[in-house]
Amino acid sequence: MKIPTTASELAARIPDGASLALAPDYSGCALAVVRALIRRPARALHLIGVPQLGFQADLLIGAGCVASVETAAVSLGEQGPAPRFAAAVKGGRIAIRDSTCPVIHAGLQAAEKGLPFLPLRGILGSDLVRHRPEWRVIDNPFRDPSGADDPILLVPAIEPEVALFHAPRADHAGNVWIGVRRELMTIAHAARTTLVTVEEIVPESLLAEDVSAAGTIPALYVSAVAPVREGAWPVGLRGVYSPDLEHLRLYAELASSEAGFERYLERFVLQPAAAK
Amino acid sequence: MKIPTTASELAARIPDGASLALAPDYSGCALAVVRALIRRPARALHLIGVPQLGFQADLLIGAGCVASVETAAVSLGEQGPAPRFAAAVKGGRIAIRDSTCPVIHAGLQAAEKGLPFLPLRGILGSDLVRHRPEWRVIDNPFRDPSGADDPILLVPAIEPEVALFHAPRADHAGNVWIGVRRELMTIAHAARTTLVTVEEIVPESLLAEDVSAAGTIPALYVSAVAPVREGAWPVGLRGVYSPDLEHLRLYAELASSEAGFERYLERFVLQPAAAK
Amino acid sequence: MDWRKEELLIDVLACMLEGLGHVAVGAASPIPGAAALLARERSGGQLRVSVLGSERHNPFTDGSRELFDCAAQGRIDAFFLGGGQIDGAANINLVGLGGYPRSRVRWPGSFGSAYLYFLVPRVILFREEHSRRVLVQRVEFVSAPGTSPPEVYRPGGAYALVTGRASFRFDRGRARFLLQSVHPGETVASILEHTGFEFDLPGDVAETPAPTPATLGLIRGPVGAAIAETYPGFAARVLGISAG
Amino acid sequence: MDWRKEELLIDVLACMLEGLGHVAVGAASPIPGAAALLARERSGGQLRVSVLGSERHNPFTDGSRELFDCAAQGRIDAFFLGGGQIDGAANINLVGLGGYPRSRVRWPGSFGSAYLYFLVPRVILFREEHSRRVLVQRVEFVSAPGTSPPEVYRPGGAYALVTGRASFRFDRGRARFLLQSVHPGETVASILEHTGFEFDLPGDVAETPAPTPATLGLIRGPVGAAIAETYPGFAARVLGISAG
Repeated sequence: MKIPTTASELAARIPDGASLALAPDYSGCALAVVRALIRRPARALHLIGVPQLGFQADLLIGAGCVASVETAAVSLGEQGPAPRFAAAVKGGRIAIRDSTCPVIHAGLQAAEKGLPFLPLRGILGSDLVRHRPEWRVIDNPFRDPSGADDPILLVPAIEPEVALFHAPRADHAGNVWIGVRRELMTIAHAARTTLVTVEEIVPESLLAEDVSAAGTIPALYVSAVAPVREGAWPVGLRGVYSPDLEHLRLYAELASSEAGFERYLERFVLQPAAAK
Repeated sequence: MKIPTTASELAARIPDGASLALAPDYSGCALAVVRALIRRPARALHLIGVPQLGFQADLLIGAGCVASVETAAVSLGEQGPAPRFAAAVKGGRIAIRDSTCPVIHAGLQAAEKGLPFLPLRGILGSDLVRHRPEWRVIDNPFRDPSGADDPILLVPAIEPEVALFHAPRADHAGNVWIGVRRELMTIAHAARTTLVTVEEIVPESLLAEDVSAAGTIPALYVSAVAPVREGAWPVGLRGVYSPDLEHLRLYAELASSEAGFERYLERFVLQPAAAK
Repeated sequence: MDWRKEELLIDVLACMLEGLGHVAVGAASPIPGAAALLARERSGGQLRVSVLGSERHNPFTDGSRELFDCAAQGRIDAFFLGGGQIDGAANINLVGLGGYPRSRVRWPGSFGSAYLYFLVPRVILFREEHSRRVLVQRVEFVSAPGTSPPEVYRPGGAYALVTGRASFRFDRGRARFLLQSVHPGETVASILEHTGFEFDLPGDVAETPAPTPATLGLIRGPVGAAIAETYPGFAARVLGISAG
Repeated sequence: MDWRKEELLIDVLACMLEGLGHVAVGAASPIPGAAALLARERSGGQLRVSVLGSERHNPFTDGSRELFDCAAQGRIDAFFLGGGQIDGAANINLVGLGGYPRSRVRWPGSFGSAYLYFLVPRVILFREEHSRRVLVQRVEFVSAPGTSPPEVYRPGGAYALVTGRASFRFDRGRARFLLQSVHPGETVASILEHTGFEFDLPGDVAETPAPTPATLGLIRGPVGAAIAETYPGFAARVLGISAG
């Protein structure tokens, strides 16, 4: 593993057409890499929301980088619905594979365990099941054989080709501290390639003491790490800095139209010096 | 939740006949409670190894507290095989439900997810499967229908009535820090009642900062906490104190005979003042 | 004492949490969040409240799957769900309108609704807008069904529907709502006018009681201070409280 | 240069790890542990070694299930298994002798063998005692089977068997061991005498080469220092090294 590398080099490791697991705004978003993908421009990405998506997905979708989205939701949270996502669905420009949070968690855990599927309670009778023919319903093999039927959903493993996220810190060996954002550990386990930006690279090993090790993804699962200060701007990084609400409001406003979104891209993405 | 309580009060919350999830020697063993169970004496416990068992199980089995053991192994590690376990199996005094580590992890994760079962790769063809009629083999519903059969094992949920372990610290709200010993979090999620002894109760909330929260079981899953200094003696507590190898060697020597084990009990368990 | 509509709704929702052990509230839900915190105040701290958008009031340490596992373990007694559309059988639509998958109007998506609706015993549907646009005869997309056939494992389900105009209880056996009370300023006629689905009417429909001064004191005091951390905009706009 | 039997075995096992990316070693396995660390030294640090009993050399942070998940993800290239009994089809018995479940001789149990044997590509069987008591015609209890029918998902399996007397390679297609080399002091005849199962003999059986002075320097130097943390007794007794 090459440490440190740069956001651009991480972007270069995400091929067009890749399936890309991304976290919601509250978790860890590697936005410097996302902007580099847009500048390339990346094409035909398959986004996987873990379990939902926010700002970064709307940006990638609006910029035409995305072919499909598998997610429990796409939303800008307090800033309202995700305008480029809604427009792309309406225009038929992306394929949407609607899911629900626990199905995505179960699919990723199946991949983490090298399993073809996991079972899951609930969900039966939702139209999600009608539109996802790859989900199966079986009769629970463990039900009392003299009792009533007990239908249960099985969902297939979700194996992202690439997991991409931002975290507070890594060490020189490539161990990455994610604290309580444990879904990032799950995708690092489940994905073939895991690319991470961090606020800083610290000198001491994060595995040396259990206090830090408890929140650390071992380097074993990490393909490359790039230090990027404020790398989650503008959505913020839990415990480190807050979302830039003014910027996110500006985004929501501009992105409500195609032309406004183009102005946003021009000003904040395509001119990298202006990105912050 | 009553905090703090005592080891004896925790033992009183484990009824005779309960299924009791216990960790191996390297994880977190609440030995003060185990000794209190022997003094009571507890009877007909069903031990669940997470995923295997060591000193504390041999002690409970030797003392006649145990009706059955579901585990991947019982061993004293560097001190050799578990003599009272082997003698109890040979004498037909306990029922042994042999398992393998990942089946126990899967069973506990099924309980954690409120599921009747989880699938698992491997294991087929092991005699374990022959002796566990409650395990099922199905044809993978996600295999290519035009391809060959793909048998896969399903194992039922393991829902312990009680999880019992020792950890470095808790706070006054009942949050418990377990660091990287994450199997303790899984059993706290899976069990109906979770009883914990800790080295100390700290004044600040363990959830206040992500650095400590990352290794913390929330109080939501914790039924009672008792502070017990050196509560994992003699098997040790990772990062806090080492195993008392001299004592463990003495145990292995004495426990190799019924009479020697009785002498051990008399000296180190039944006289609580002598316990250390 | 003057009160705002939001304060009434916080009070109504909080009353539905009385005596429970643990309520979880999703992100971007300031009124349910405030209701949960009000119920906790009233319980003397006995009610455990997990606010998902919060760094301070969210106890989970096992990643975003923990909420769902926790619900499946039976450790969450109540949860709130909304809906772009809600129908008379308590089906909810969080996906969109005008065809699927190429929806003319696309909403964020189903989030965890299709799971939590099955596993949390007391799911309270909350939508401030009460109109024939939202409360429809039949949702266009079922993100999560209001009821299930008897063979489907479902310890949870809808308990009530609270809107800006009224409160309904849900009868799971009959798969129908029963009007429980109309908020001050509304009448049975106005509810019928603005509701797109059929529902049952009791002999006598009460008016939702206005929040008492004691309740308003809690909402504007400790509840507001706690909610300001997660929903600073809401606390400032509605309760006149700025984050500490 | 003088060498001990344990040093020869460490060398033999280490050679089987050449070119791999990640080897995991179970608790209470000092010789395989030392072999993995020797292979890491030789690889210039390219080989990742996870020693499960170790606080320092165990990188896992997701609890004791992580080893198994990691293997299922295809991230572990080699693992060591032992056996109270090992038979000629590479079946292993870690459970006991003389009936089941009420065994006359009861061993600890199967640990993770029934899983890792299926999922780790290169499983090396290691047992120092080479006798007809251990290497049997047919194990009494199959903790983990040596081979599986073609329809069973099994990316992993047995690669070799190393004992205190010899090294065998395992042919998965034929489900038989092939004698690879006899350790110094042994002959084909002595191996046949002490082995309870049939195995294949190559035309010419080599003698296991003794460890070179360079290898012994590594074992007694950096490897010994590292292994002393996890297996202090072994390091002191065999390598004359005390924990730092």
